[in-house]
Amino acid sequence: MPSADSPTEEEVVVVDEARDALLEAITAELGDAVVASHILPGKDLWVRVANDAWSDTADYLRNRQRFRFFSWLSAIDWMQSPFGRSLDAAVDIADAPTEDAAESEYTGTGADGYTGGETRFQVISRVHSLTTQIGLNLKVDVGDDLSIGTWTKTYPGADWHEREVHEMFGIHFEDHGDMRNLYLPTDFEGFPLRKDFPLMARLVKPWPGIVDVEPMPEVEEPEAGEESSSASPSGATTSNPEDAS
Amino acid sequence: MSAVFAVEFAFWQSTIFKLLLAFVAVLIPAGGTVYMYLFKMVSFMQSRLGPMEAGPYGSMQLLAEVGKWAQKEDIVPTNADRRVFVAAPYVVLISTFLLVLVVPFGPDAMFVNFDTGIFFALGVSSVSVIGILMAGWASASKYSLIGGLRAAGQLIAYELPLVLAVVGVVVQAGTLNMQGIVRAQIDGEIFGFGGLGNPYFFTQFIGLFIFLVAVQAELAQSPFDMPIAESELVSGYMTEYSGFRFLLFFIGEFATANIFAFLAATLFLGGWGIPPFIADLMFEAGHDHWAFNLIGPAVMLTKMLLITFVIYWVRFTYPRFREDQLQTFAWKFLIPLALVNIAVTGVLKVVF
Amino acid sequence: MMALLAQQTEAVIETAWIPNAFFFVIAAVMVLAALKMVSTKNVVHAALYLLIVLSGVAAVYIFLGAEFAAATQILVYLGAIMVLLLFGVMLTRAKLGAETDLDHDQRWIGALVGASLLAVMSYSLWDAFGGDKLPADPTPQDAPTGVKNTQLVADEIFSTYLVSFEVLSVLLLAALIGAVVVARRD
Amino acid sequence: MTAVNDRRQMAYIAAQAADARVNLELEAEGMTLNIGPQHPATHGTLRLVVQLDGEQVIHADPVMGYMHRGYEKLTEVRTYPQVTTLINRIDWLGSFANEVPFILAAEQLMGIEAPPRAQWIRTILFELARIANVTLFLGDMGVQLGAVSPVFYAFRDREYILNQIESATGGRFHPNFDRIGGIKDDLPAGWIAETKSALKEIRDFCDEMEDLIVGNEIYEARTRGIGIIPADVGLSYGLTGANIRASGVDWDVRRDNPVGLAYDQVDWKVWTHPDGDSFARYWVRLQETRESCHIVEQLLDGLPAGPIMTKVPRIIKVPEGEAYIETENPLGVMGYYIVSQGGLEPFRVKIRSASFSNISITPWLLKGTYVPDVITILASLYFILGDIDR
Repeated sequence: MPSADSPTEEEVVVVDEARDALLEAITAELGDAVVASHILPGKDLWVRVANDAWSDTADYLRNRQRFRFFSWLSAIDWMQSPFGRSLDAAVDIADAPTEDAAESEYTGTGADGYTGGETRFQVISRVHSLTTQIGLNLKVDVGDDLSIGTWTKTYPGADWHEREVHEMFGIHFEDHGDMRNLYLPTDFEGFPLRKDFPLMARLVKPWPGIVDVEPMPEVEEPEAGEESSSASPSGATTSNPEDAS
Repeated sequence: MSAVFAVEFAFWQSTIFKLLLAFVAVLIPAGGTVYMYLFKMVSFMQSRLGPMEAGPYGSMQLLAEVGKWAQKEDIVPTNADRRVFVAAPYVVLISTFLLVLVVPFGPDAMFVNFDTGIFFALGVSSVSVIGILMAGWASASKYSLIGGLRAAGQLIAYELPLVLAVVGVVVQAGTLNMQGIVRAQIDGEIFGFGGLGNPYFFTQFIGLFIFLVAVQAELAQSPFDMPIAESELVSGYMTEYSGFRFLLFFIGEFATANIFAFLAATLFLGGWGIPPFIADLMFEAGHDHWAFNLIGPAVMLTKMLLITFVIYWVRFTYPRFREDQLQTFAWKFLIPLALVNIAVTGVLKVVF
Repeated sequence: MMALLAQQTEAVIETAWIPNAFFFVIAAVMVLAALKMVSTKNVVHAALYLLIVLSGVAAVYIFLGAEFAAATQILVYLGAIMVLLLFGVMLTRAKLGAETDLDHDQRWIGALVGASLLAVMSYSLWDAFGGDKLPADPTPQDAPTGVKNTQLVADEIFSTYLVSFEVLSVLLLAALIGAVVVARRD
Repeated sequence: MTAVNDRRQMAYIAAQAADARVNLELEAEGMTLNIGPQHPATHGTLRLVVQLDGEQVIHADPVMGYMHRGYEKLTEVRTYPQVTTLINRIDWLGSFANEVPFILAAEQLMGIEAPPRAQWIRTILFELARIANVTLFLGDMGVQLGAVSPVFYAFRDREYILNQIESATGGRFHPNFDRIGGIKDDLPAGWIAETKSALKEIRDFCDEMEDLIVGNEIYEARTRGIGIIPADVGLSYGLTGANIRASGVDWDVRRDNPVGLAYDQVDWKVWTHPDGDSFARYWVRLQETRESCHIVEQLLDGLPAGPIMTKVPRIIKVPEGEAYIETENPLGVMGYYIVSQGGLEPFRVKIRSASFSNISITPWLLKGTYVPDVITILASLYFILGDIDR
């Protein structure tokens, strides 16, 4: 496990001066907020920051270090899958550990990737500097309250990425303001990319497309797009009798 | 018509006869141009074969398509205003059939000889807007509504250049009568030479250009197909129509293109007439010979095919304008140009 | 109908009952459409009924041999005014189906006004043309030979009624400018 | 980008926003239009909920997920070689390009490198995938603007490239040809000459499109000044590829970070355009297609001999570690972040797909535009649904 603040211990032969300098600058600015870091010389740079400094880090990187390009933001669930190797192994669904149980069980696996981590969930993001052509992977631990600051104030493009993380991992981004589901149906239960979410979705919950499991909805669910100007309810009721005749 | 056969028909006989002929005059050219241009010419332009299976070179494809449409389920959307929805395609068709009434196909081969034939034609051409608005509103679909409104805005804007383009011809011919306009072109002279007559193509080429552009907009064809706008509004006011009703719209669209081409041929290409020196060689009476009631339709068909070729050529070549660009084009370019054209025509008419 | 007109201009008097029959059919349709227009609960339907009435008027013009007036009727009323009306009604998001607030208490006053108008007009028309018969040939008797109906209209407009014609033009122009001024935002 | 340009764009955007605001104040009542999920302009099943005032867009909200296939989850239960089959389907028009960054990331974790010949062939196929993908865009843009013919030419000429991809890999759309440590097979005999003649057709096609579309007045009127993306905004939304190069950003992963591919071996140019509007995006893609032909021709000429596979174990186990590799895919930058815990399967794969970020700018970009421009902008951003929903 690479350890904090002293990446030079890890270096074998190659010294990556640009990334070293960058890391020094970041450490100087953020101070204790930089929990750990890791350099693959000539390839990549990882920095783990403290949870409460997450939003400030983005602000600093964009506005002071010219990391103008926001690449992506996602999360990792470090828990080992309770379902064995292929996830769809013959585990009785009724016996499958519930979410809360799994969460409390997590004690760290000892294999938390570069820069380590203390919690089950880590949010990871990547920004890129066009002036130096250096990409920077940022990690942050997400505590038990599963909440973290948003990046949307700094990088508007983080909006959708954070929404995706929210629906896939259940991590809440404070001050994001619009944490609707991006991909999944609004009433979807569970967080698919968590390791304890079995890859048997169609067995556990009926697939919404199966007609004979679920009755067809009688009234369309009210959505933003449903407000119709020309098709009013009164219009529907008056034209129905004509259709029947 | 009856003069051809030297037999006097009773009123009801000639009415039925004319009714049948109106169907022929609308449907046969429509089918022909759809096959020739919409199927084959466009396929050639887009480096593909087009229909090949139904009949030799796919010539029966249109019949197959009509059969397909005719047997499709007749869908009326639940929220639609049923009666208006059903009536809309017929209103569009009525406009088409009223248009063909005043087109002269020969010295006597004409449905009605109105004094103010071209005025009548321009008047009834605007009726189709009402059908389109009805279709757009009654479909209870937002795409249809936007399409209908776009169509109305566009058709109102392009009515004006259409009329103004015709005014030049009317000034030159000195009559609103379609037959009179054809006669004026046949009897006309270019600098004292009457061998070719005087098709207004030579003097009113600006008018012809404006007329064709306005026709393109009236027909909602590319580059003015915003009301239909496949990639934006799916099919605009036609979105919710299927089966037979769609077929009616389809006929309305392509038949109207042909009839506008007939009108353009009459106004600018000498109508059913051929160059007078040829006519004089053929018959002693020239264009007054009764045989022109039979030659005339063929001549008109040829000229119509020429003009529809241009219409379809443009249709499948250009991208479409935006709505505001279309209005700008109409009001800032076409209408001033048409006004200048009228002024110049008037001055020249007085001078010569 | 068009064919009928051609027939009529050939002055075949024996078949004069045909235009009469057609006239009554058209008149009946027009009256029915007019009644439906004021009683329907849908704005667009009202506009469409009005459309039927106006096209009926155009048809009647054709029966009277005034094809220029008929074409003008179609071009102006159907092609322009009604399209604008429908355009406006649809832009303001006319609802499909019936609307309840189209009805109000003043309809009896309206009916009264309509009825009195009908009475006044019927009386004055009856008083002026009571016993007259329509001529079989619609071209006025005192017109010079070879001059058609349309030409007569044109001659009248630009000679006898020139001043009123010009006044009307100025009025329309003023209305146009007024509309532009009202519609402009800035 | 020059300062003058910057100011002009900002002024335009400010005017757009002000317009939208004015109308919002005047008419609170608007119309909500659902563009999609089944709509010709959305290349699949993207749904765009737009609030309209007349034809002006007050608010646009893309809704996706109609094609979400959960690849990030599925990769966790598949071995590394199995994953390439899946990720072929992300951007289905340029399939081969999807495999490359994943394979490169896995190779980086394993500490191996493909032999030069494999790298060159990878690059060739990568560029052919780009050509096959972008030619369709070049024609399709015409269709979105109402000119139906160009797309038929695109389909016709794309066929030449697809045939070459097929004869080399056996698959027209989903080659699944890339392997950890190299590629599956060597090129067939005579392939190089055939490919060169196919590239000629593509060059002709590009000239044709320049004639038909770029040179068309209506096309210019419809695209110039429409959907302007300032470079800074584009970057913070994560726009990549031709979309950001059309805003004047001189950044191409192929040139700036050519990991494991042979781009640094040949002479080529990165095209940019200062305007940042829809026209610029089309123009840049057109030039890039030509440049791709240029790259492939050079690569074909200088193709080195040698093995096409390096030594890899029969059963591929990737050592513990994390790697992120991105490449310049036809739609933009595509990257795979692989977390391995030493097993047969990746522990976590984050797929950074280009279209997802490219489309995330639409709510900002569409505000204040008109419905026809919505279509122009969507078409010029060029997205593929599989690349958004993954």
